[in-house]
Amino acid sequence: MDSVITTAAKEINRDELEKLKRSATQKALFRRRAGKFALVIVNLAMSIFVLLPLLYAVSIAFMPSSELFTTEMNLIPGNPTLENFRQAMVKIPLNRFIVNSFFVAGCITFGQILSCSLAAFSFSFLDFKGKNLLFMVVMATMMIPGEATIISNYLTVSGLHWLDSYNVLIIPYLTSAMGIFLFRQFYKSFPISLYESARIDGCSNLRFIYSILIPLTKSAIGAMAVYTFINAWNMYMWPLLVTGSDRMRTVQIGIGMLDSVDSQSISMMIAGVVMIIIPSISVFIAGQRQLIRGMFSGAVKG
Amino acid sequence: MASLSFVNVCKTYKNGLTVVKDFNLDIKDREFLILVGPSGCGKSMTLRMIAGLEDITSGELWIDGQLMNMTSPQSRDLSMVFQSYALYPHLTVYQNMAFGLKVHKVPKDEIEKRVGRAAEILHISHLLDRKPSALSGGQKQRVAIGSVIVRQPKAYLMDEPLSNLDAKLRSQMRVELAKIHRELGATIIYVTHDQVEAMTLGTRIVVMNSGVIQQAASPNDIYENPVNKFVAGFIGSPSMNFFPVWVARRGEKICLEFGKNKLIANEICSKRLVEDGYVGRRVYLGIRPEDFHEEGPEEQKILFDVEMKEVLGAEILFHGRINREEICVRLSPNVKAEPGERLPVYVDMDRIKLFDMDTEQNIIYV
Amino acid sequence: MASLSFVNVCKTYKNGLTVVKDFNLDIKDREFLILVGPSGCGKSMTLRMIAGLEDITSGELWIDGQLMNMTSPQSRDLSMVFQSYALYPHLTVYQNMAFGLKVHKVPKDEIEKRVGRAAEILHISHLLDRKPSALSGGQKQRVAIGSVIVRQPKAYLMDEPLSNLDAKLRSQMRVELAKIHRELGATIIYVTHDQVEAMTLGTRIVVMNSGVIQQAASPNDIYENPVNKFVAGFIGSPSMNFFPVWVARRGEKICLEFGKNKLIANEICSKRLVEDGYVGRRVYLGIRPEDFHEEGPEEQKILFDVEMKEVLGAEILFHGRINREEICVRLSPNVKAEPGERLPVYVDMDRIKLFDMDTEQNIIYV
Amino acid sequence: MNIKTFVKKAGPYVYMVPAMAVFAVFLFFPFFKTIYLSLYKTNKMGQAKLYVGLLNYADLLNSPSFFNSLLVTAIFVVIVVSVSMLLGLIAAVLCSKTFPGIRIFSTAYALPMAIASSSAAMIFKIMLHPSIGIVNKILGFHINWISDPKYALACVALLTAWLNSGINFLYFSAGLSNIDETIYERASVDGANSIQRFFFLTLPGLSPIMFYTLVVNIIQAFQSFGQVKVLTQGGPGESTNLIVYSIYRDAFFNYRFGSAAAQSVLLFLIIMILTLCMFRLEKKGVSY
Amino acid sequence: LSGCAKQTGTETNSASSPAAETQTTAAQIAESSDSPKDTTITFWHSMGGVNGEAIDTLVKKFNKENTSGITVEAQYQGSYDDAINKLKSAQIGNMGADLVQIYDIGTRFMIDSGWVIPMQELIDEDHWDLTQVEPNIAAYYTVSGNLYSMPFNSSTPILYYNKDIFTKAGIADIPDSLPGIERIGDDLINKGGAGEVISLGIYGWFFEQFTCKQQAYYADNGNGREDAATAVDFDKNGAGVKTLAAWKDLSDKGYAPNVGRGGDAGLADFSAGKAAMTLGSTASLKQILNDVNGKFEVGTAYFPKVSDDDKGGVSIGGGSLWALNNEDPAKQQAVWKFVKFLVSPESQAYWNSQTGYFPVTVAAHNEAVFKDNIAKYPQFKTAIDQLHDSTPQSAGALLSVFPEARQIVETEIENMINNKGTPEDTVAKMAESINKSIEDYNLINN
Ligand SMILES: Nc1ncnc2c1ncn2[C@@H]1O[C@H](COP(=O)(O)OP(=O)(O)OP(=O)(O)O)[C@@H](O)[C@H]1O
Ligand SMILES: Nc1ncnc2c1ncn2[C@@H]1O[C@H](COP(=O)(O)OP(=O)(O)OP(=O)(O)O)[C@@H](O)[C@H]1O
Ligand SMILES: [Mg+2]
Ligand SMILES: [Mg+2]
Repeated sequence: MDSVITTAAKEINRDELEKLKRSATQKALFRRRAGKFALVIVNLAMSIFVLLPLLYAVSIAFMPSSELFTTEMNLIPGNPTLENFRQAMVKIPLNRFIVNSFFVAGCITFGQILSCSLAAFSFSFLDFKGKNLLFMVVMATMMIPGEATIISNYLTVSGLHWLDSYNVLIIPYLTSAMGIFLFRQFYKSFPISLYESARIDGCSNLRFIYSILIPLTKSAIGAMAVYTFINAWNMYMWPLLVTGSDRMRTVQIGIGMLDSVDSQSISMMIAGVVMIIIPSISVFIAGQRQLIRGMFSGAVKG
Repeated sequence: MASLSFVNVCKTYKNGLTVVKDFNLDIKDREFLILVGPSGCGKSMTLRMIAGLEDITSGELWIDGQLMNMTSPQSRDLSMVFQSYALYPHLTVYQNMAFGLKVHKVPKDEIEKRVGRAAEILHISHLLDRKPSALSGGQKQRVAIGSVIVRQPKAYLMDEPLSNLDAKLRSQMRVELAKIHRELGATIIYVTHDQVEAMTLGTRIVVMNSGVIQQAASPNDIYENPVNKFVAGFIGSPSMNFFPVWVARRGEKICLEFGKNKLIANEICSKRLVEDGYVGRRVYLGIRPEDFHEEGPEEQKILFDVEMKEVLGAEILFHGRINREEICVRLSPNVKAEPGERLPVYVDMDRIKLFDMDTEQNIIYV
Repeated sequence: MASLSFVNVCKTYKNGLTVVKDFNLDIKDREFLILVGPSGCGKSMTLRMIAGLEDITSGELWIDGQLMNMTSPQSRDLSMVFQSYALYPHLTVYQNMAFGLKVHKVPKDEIEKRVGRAAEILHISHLLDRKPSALSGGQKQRVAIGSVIVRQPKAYLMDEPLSNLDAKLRSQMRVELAKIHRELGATIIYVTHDQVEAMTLGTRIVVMNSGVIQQAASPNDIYENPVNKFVAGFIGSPSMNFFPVWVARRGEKICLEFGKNKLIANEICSKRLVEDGYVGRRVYLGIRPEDFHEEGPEEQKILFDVEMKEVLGAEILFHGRINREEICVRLSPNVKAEPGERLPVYVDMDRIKLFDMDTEQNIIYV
Repeated sequence: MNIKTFVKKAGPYVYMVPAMAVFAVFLFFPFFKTIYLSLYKTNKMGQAKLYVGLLNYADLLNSPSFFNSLLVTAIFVVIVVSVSMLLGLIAAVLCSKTFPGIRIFSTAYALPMAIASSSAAMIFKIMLHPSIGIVNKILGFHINWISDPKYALACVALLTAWLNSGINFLYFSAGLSNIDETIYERASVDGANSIQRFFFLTLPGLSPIMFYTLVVNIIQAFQSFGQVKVLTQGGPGESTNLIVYSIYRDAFFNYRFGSAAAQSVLLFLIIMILTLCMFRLEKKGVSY
Repeated sequence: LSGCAKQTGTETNSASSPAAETQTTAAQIAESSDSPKDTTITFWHSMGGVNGEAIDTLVKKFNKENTSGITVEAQYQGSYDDAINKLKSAQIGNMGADLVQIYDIGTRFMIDSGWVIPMQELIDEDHWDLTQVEPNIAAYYTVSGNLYSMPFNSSTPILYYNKDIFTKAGIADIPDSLPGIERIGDDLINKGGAGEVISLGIYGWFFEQFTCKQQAYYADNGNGREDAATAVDFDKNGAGVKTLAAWKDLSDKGYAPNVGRGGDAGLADFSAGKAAMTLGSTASLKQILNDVNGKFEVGTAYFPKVSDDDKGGVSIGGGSLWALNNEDPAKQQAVWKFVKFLVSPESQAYWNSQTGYFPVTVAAHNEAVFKDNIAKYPQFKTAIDQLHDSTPQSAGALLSVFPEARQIVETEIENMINNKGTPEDTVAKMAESINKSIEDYNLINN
């Protein structure tokens, strides 16, 4: 059973072989580590590049405004202060706004995921007449400029006596063409045999959606949920138009309230911006788990 | 359990490709029907049509006396092992197997019992907590089988369910499937490429080619009485040897002549050949490898040139040629011939088959 | 082409599961090595380690005299048929097969030629423009084979490449693979569950069980001289029958006794049994189904109760019991016994195997 | 038609009902109203007053300012889409393999999306300020980024690209997670190096989502507005007067709802045609 | 008079023989004393930040102190632009406010809208003494002798300068005209070490103020005050060209580089100590001081003239309070009470001290709060003086399309500064665009 190699290996002495082996392994390990390290470095550079505006905003938020207005380098606040945050908190009922925003954005996110996944399911797994036409119609809704519909929508909701309520903030956004489109694209690469298998197992379409499709397209849903949530969180025009009282207002209007026409305190506004980013970041971090690799590996053969 | 009936079923793809043609078949309750045929002939497609995964282009599919063409898969109450397994990647083995039961609202302890039993049968009890991605190919396949046999549907559809199992496990599974069939009185429609499975498991075998049913009959019938050259060549491994031969009358006897070899047909054959007017024409002679013997009467002897020898333990396969026709002969291990030798073998004339040159139909099919 | 060498290779999963244990094997250049073993024993894992897809936990893998543990898959110049096919879903059959060549910058017309040839061999020329999703299971598998055989790598790794093909195609493919092996002088490492493939294709068979090599030897050797009970039972289909028997001295003869049956051991056996001190102890007696005959001397006769009969065309398998031990006997179709009968059969005593009760090692292994 | 067939036929539509209902009330209905308005001159309250037929359209098509808007928008869209998709793709690929700190980095890449466009514009306004802005300070330039017609559009576009890169990163990451690992394995055994794997497998594997991202990015870029409002108000001159901003101005400042409606309709048509073209391309270019 | 004014006239007429009037008032008072907790009025404003806080305090105070059971709900409605847009939609959709704060340039729109009760009516009804209000401020909102809305937050632009730079450059006289600025430009840069002479944001308001300073009309029909304007006037009376020529001169010489659009665009350079001067609203004073934070001494001066011999003053900007006609007399009374409260000397003094807007009532000057504030921010004195030196004749223009006009002016000035045309061309283009808008507007809305 001796092969060339082992005989050769036996000829050189075992120690030498060990050494050889160790050095080869080490070299390879080193190469691997270096690769990882390089990856981290590249990532670090890239993320700093991407984050620069944000980091700078955070830094401004901690600056007394006199430090901002200078022609000298001012990357990092010389005398960091929490005053801006305190001011912002005092000026607007931020807590209430955050609660409102959370509720509204949460409902919208949930509703969109639901309605979009249903519609996209129909578009990608079922066959029916006029599918393409209907899909084009859905796509078309994406292209309608929001500015063109806002006034009519205002009239509609005021006709329904929904003004200044959660309804009006939530219901018009319960679906989105973008979501339908996104899910449809994801379902395209979904192994169809899983659908078939579930159907034969006696699974209804709805059940398939919630027990197979949704768990398996977590990453898409994660992306979509984060996006929807943050979009809802960032709505400005519509809530401004349809709500009147602080009871219903959302955080972006809060930011607007920090902005005063004639005496802008930029650092305070930025402090406000930074403060309301924090909840959205937390949502993102919570949703990030979903972005795992290799969902379908090993599911089917071929 | 259920009976099924196909009436003129066709399946055509959008691009005009017809995959299943004019399929007519009655499957009785409790039948264990085996579908065989060359790769790509439409076996899986047929199962998928039964399951409702593919629309039937034309024709009717009846299950238990009800027209099913338009019924959705989940209302058909069937259960299917996919050729590609189709496990749910996010569920554990246990959950995968329990899924169909859960959907049917089977009580929890019942689920546990059934899954436990199935896992035992399939030797996968130790894997119940794993995700499919941490399984070997054969293990995945067993999970796929498991999630089907836990259920008691109207009919089981199985698409090459044992293809990735080792011989030993496979024969155990064969036994288990036979048991399930017997005990549950289940209707099973089963696609396989394995001759042994086809011959031992089925109450009936359907041989397909290019979407067309060639023959549907009991295993023994199919083997002994293939309806045409295709079936004869397809069933049996190694497959039947075919030679074009002249049918000649030599005195009282009817002879089958090819090259220098002359075989004298037996009575039944002779009668048929004469009656059907084949004398003086060419037909295909089919001889299975095992119908050659080391000894026998001179008039059944043919000589062939051994080119290759495969020792299979219990027997030896000799590959070689007779007048340029390739031939495979199965003999007992006692025969000591080597490649290059010319070996005399004796044909069991009672077991030869003859096929029409043009229609390829079996001439002495009874 | 290449030679490979495993030195104490182990593969342990994060969860502590050891899948391959202390694997030592030299694979010579141009060898056609067959890996067999029960489902889940680590065959695919071994291939994946060779390919570089799995890290080797400990031990060394040498290819052509170079330590490969840390080399990335793409620098190993191998080529692999995956058990799960792993076709590129977005490429056509042609592009799938051409992929490996394209990344190796083979000129276009050369690619065309090679793919064309491979497609012809595999009978998939008419499918070249399809996407994998429009193929049947066997067609997919053939594409997977095709994309491997178009290349000329250091070694071919094939993981159950023929499992989804029909018998006829499979035997054609066997021939083609043998040809490729011969013509290209290729090193092939081949996982299969098919006994015929294992016996006919390989220059050497490696039998694995639970990640451990049981025996590595030529097909004939493995069949005739299994190193232990596991190998004996695993190779051969239907598998070997085992009975625990008493080794007793009856006068000059050494007898193997079980129940009322007494078999007289032949000379070699007797000598070994006596020498190794087995007399008066229990051993396992192993008899392959084909080593029973319908006729023979009285002292080789045993009686068994037929419970089931499988007609396989060229032979009949009888399943039954001898003293509660299950037994399978393969006899010629002439035997006309029916389930329920008690049938006398005669054991070919020169071909029996004996295994130690504790170690399960073959006692008369030479 | 019996019940079964009916259920089978109707089923697919049922799944659309929730989505379609919302669309009908809050998008189609108002949009038809917009089309109606575009045929009128409107009073200061935005009510149709004087039927003018296609005059609003004719006016637009004769107005250099409108064509300027189109041109500016086109340039803007090209910059935004290409830069933001590239950023997102690079980030997603960088984060496709696990390594220490991946969570932190992927959070970082997605973060820009957490900021509302107007807030982001505020931040950029400070950063790009010629004398107190950090950009000039770091680079040592004295460029008047947002008041110089040479740079203003690029600045707004890059800001938008930055904002959008976050969600693109998420989309691409999600897309990557949907590619079956085994085909990478096979490719690596076939000898493909990581660059080849990227081009031969990753890109095609991403193509459905890439297509989605492209379409959505283009549509969104066409509709971005908050940043212009805060950062440049369409200036300097009209160099950043994107169509949507122009619509906003006409509708909400200039008491010309009719014209705004006509612009909306035209914008809709432009995007529609573009999207149709892209869907044509999808048939060819997108795998699966 | 405009049709709209007539319309409001008729509206009041229907209920205004004096007897009937007193009756209604009596009835209202009776009503409110019967059920004093009844009235809730909604007040929409656009005051964010510090200003919003001050409004909230005032509202809270009013709600606590008033005895007639009035509750005011103050609601922030976004920026001025947002608020007026919202008002438009709300009026169509019938969800209204009772009192809204609207910016100066929305005045014509509000008068024409027909939604409002002129403040004058409420004043007359209550026999309130209008002279309490600073006349130069009231003048802006007075059309044909009627005060349409109650001024509330008013400001004027002033010149801010960096005393340190001026001292260093040895300049004692603060320039009072654009040419004056030009003359000292080199000194400020070379001796004073200024990075730029004046950071001059491109802001339509400044353009209007320069026109005022020249005692020229911005629009025809008496600056849009006798009747709705039909065209701009600054092109014909030469004021526009003069302004822009001077502006361009500054810019060409590099004294006034382009710092961007909007009222606050110039402030950053100044606060950073780079620019020696800037133009800004009086209301920015506090923030500027805050931002400068003692880095240098901030001085204030009158808004510069365009040429040395101009005699005009400045007009005011900011916002005023409009009472909306919701056909509910009780609410009207409540609104009026609230408005009265807001312009009371006490409130105004507080307002001024918190925000830097002018106290609109003269009497506020006597409040201790006001005096303290002036003492703390002596720079504010300049603003008050400038306002007093101005005349009601400089009240400024009313234009229905003012928001658009400002945009056009800014865009064209920007173009000019970026060397895309002479002042003459620029003015011509401005006039053309604005006239077209006016024409369109008048066509549809009258
Ligand atoms: N990710 C994993 N974690 C833990 N165990 C694993 C994982 N992947 C595979 N295994 C186990 O490793 C063992 C060997 O797997 P391998 O795929 O090599 O089997 P195999 O011999 O190819 O079997 P088959 O014939 O069924 O394909 C199996 O028992 C399997 O359950
Ligand atoms: N989407 C498709 N479009 C066109 N032809 C298709 C499509 N899907 C399958 N086919 C063809 O239909 C035929 C029947 O496929 P089917 O899967 O039924 O074969 P099969 O008998 O199961 O073969 P195998 O034994 O290889 O699994 C095949 O020739 C296949 O190429
Ligand atoms: Mg198939
Ligand atoms: Mg395997």
